[in-house]
Amino acid sequence: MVSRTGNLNEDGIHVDMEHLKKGEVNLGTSIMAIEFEGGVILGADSRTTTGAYIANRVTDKLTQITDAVWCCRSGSAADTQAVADIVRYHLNLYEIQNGQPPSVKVAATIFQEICYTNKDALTAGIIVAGVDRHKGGQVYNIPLGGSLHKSKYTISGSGSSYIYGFCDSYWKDNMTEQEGMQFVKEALKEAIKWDGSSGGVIRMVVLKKGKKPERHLFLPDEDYADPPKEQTA
Amino acid sequence: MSAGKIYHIADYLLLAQLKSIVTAELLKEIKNESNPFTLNGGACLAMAGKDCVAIACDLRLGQQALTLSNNFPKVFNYGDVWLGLTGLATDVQTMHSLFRYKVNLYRLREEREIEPETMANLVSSTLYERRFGPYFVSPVVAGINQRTGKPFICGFDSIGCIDFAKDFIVSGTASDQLFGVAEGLWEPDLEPEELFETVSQTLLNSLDRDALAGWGAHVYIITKDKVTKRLLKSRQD
Amino acid sequence: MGGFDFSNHTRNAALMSAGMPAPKATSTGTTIVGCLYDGGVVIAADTRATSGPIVADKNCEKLHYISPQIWCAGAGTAADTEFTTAIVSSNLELHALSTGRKPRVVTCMTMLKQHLFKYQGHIGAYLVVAGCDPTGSHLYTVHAHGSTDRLPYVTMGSGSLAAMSVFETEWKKGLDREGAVNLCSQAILAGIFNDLGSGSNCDVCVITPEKATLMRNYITPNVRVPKELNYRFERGTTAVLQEKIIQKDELRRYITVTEVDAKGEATLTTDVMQVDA
Amino acid sequence: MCCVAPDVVVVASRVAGLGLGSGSFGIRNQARVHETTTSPTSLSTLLASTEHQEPHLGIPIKMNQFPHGWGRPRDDVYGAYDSSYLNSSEPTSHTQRPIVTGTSVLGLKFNGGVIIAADNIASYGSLARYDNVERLLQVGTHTIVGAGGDISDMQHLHLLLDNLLIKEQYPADDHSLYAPQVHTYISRVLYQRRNKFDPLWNSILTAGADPKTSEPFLSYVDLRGTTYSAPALATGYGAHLAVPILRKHVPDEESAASLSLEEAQGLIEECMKVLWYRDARSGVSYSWAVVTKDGVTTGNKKIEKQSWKFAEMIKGYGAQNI
Amino acid sequence: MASSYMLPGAQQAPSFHSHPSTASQPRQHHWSPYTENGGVILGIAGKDYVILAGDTRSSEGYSINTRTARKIFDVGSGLVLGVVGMSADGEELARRVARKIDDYKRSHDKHITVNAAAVMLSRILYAKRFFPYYVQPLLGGLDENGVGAIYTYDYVGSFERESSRAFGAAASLITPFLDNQINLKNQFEPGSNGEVPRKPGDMPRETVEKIVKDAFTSAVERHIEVGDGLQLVTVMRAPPRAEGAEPEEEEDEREKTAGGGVISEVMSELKKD
Repeated sequence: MVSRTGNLNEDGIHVDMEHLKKGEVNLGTSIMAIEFEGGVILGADSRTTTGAYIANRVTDKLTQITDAVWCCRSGSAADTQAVADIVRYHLNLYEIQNGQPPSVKVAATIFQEICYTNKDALTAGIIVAGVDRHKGGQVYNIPLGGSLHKSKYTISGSGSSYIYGFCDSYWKDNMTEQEGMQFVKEALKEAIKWDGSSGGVIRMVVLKKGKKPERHLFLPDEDYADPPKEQTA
Repeated sequence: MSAGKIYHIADYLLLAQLKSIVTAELLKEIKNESNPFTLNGGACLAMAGKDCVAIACDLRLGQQALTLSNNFPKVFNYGDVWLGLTGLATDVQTMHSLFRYKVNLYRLREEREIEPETMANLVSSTLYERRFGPYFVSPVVAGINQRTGKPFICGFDSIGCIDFAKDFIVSGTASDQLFGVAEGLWEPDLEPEELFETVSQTLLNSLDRDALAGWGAHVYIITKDKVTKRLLKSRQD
Repeated sequence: MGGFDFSNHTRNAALMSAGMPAPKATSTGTTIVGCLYDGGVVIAADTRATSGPIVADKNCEKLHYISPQIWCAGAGTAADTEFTTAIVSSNLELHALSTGRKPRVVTCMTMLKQHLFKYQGHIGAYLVVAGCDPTGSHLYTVHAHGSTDRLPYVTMGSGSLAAMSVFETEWKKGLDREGAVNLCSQAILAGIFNDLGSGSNCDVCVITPEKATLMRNYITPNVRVPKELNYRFERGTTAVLQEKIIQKDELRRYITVTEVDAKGEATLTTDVMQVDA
Repeated sequence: MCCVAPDVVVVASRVAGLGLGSGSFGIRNQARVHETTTSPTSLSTLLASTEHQEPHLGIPIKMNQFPHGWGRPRDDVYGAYDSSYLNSSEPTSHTQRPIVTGTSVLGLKFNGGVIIAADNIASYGSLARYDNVERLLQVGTHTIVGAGGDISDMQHLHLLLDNLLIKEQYPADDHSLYAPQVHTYISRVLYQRRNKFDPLWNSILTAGADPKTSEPFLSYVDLRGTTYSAPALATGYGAHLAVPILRKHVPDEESAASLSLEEAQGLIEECMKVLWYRDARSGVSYSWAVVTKDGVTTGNKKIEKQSWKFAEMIKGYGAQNI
Repeated sequence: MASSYMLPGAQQAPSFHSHPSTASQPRQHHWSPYTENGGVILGIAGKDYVILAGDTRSSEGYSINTRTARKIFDVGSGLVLGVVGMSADGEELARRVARKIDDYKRSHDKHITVNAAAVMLSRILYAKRFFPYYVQPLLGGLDENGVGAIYTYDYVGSFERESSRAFGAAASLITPFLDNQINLKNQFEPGSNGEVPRKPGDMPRETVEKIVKDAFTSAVERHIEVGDGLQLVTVMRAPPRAEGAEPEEEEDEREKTAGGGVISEVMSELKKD
């Protein structure tokens, strides 16, 4: 029997994200997260599809796990929600038992543990990003098989195939918050433009050490322009 | 492609494709034959009238097209409640035993007869318990609530979804036919004798258009204080 | 939760591998919708239940009670929506009793999604969950595989596209109760008239922090026209071979009375009324 | 074709050689054998060897003598019999699948004309590959043909329509083709291609207006040749997402006859917006065309007055509030 | 029906077992030349009339294509053809039959009789034995004696003359109802103790039309592919001229159809859910 997680598209390159369980809701998705000089930025589109029908056009694919660790979800909506809920439960317990919040790496490792041990049952591609007191902002990616990869920035989901070149060309270490948001937005705009399974609004979360998470929303009818300052909060 | 023309290579390829369609169709046919819902055949019908209900069934037991028996009733009685069971004959009998057991336990525990509404929920939860390994039956419940005197009929799919109806309930291999005729003939507030004619005509005419059901029929006309059971004259083919 | 009995499973799996088709369950081809408004939430449903192309039930109830202030609209396999909501309703009641608080919509939704995720989509319940609790009015959808969405207006079922077309053209922020009820019922009507899986009447349920109001058959646009002819038969039209009349008290004798004879052998008198023996 | 045909020939001639095939079959394929043996395929060797065996049927050297394998080369000599050409579960055929595709086309009748619209996206799977594709084609003076489905098949059909138009050009006697004729032509083409198991993978709306009576015309035809008409039509996802809106406003011909052009344009704009919201293969810019008795007016438009602001109140999928 | 040829491609027609709007199967394009467009037609032959009726819904899967698709066609020479199944094949068949009937008239200078047309239709169907029209046809008209005739066919041309018949999606719902109400099947004379069957007499056309309407409203209630409108087509002899009235024009004998049938059509509404 062929494992579901091993299915490739007809092009033999991309993982066939549409090969899900029958009737399953799919986060076709373009998601990414980057490190910048003061923390991390997570970004995602907002499209959820069943086939070519958009079941939810304003989905929130950015999910809070602990105060300072968030994740971006791609793949099966049911699987990623279940995984996120389970990890959130474990990390809350961790915080209570250890008296301090888990590091980003611990969070990412719990995600990996669950994704790896259940790889035959799950269709989940997850990016974990957050800040902790030890290492500041960190970004981890857990693709379909359940491996764990740390990097300065990472992109995932069906739309990400179209922006590898863009991100590689325009990536700079230690960007400012403004530069970082611009980078994420331009990359996601490009992914949304080309990928039919990605679309809708662009959501972003900025995590900075010792600060509350900040949310940003960019709308397609305004060509994802920055909103006037007071509405950003 | 007209007759007499010599087949062209392209036609040959076309024929190969058509063959695939016909083969797939044959496979479907084979699958149909092993459908447990149509293996033994049979039909059941319940109708509500004015202060009365009717429940009726055919008497055939078959093995696909072969008729094994013309005395296989599918309506069973548990006190004030009647239960019609169509589908796989082994499951019909198993379910009948099971419900006899359950209703008897109910009677011992509660020291009263089971009401049709209660029976409906009992049947429903019994079926849903086996959601992932169902009995291949489509039950029908009919009766008069002895407390309120109101007629009650309902039907179920094989995993226990209840269909509460005010007019009629059908089940079995002739269900399409029964739906059509009952929808045409049923009228509200039929008296017991009128209800008997309507339910019998509905059943008989539907059975005649179903090769898997027929060979006689039982009809029960149930009022609050009396039950009339009749054996109908019907085609034996 | 969900104490299923799998004892027939092996038998049925064997039959299935011999080419038997899966049993056809009643499905609610269905249009269900929900919409938040300022001061509450509305859900609505059509009332057609189908079995293949046949209408099994013309006026079924697809709005399910969960708790006094939480209701649920169900699409998909009818038995699954019925029992899943019943199980969660029961557990939520117990939860409310043990915590001494009013049940929350998010709790209900979480119970549903965890139950459904556990069964990996095999329980075919597609639900719209709506209700009011101390934290406000809420509206969620739950898919059979266990994913949830949180939105101001939602549609599900085979008529969801038709219904969504109504929301996407007419929904606006800040609806009042009347506007929301109207919008939901219009969305259901779009499903009823454009989707073959949906039909008959429109049920609506309005939930406010004070109370829930179920408006069964709020709109009935599909009443059957009177028949052209009267189809009552004259008495004696049907040929009867045998007849037996039994009075009720006499009847009870016929049920599973086991008589034990002098030799101690039990004989089942009968559980079938023999008229033709 | 050239790699499939010899296979068929080999088998047919073998059957014929054993006297199991019909006369006509055998003769015809004998003739074909000569054609193919001249071609340098490896099959000619196989062909030669089997034919030489035929006079010595009693000697089981290279032919299989078991009843089920009569006339077939023995597996141990020639390897397993390649029956792939007979494969019944997956027929090899002309039948392709759509590759570069366009999504919905909408059409709506109004008083004195028809409006039709289609977006400009051509997708390659889920990739929005081209955003400048024109899927509405003007045919003659009073007809617009809008196509969804495979773009290459659409372009082929455009070629056929161009040729038809040239062939039917008789300016002297005031003869020209109008929408009903164009629709019938397209439906005949699509039905014939379906009969050849080689469909044009499209669903097509033909819209037009009669230059004399200004009677509007709107009809649908798809890859199986299925045709139908209604005052409001759509292909693809439009049939699910746009038709309910259009039907509500225009349930029948009478209500279409009392609809103004402005109202019709407004409805089409609304429908294109819903498709943009809900069809993952749709685009934000679209082409429209209006046909009245005065001829065709066309234009391009971007979807306006979108509603996305409410996205800011949606956080998480359950209990999350940040 | 003499034989039962299985419906080719039906397994690939839109199925109701899946949940259409939420299913995201792996992308596969299994091409089937066949599809099913739903609907139901029926035909009833009377002493001097024929009634063919059909609903006007055309559907595919769970979608309504149009609410105004006719299924009964006037094929000329006072004959009507009802087609149900795949509408593209049905309309093609109706066109071919009409064309052939016209050819017959032109080459023989007389109208074809309904039984000759019936044989012709059988041949048309059988000629496509290996790629059949996915259509169940009903041919109706008045025979040479002016008596109503309905010819019914299977997919590949096996045919017989019957007095009443329903075809299509809801045929199994309507057929037994017609058996009971038109042919009085299973009905006995009251008081005869089930010994004397009721004889189907000459039912007035008006009564039959009412039964037909009730058959359709019943089918609409219980079958999702039936609805929208009712097309009721009647073939009957031209109404006799009033006593003593002179014919307005000289009747051309050649224009009179073989059975003297004149076709009329009435459209009415059905439920649209």
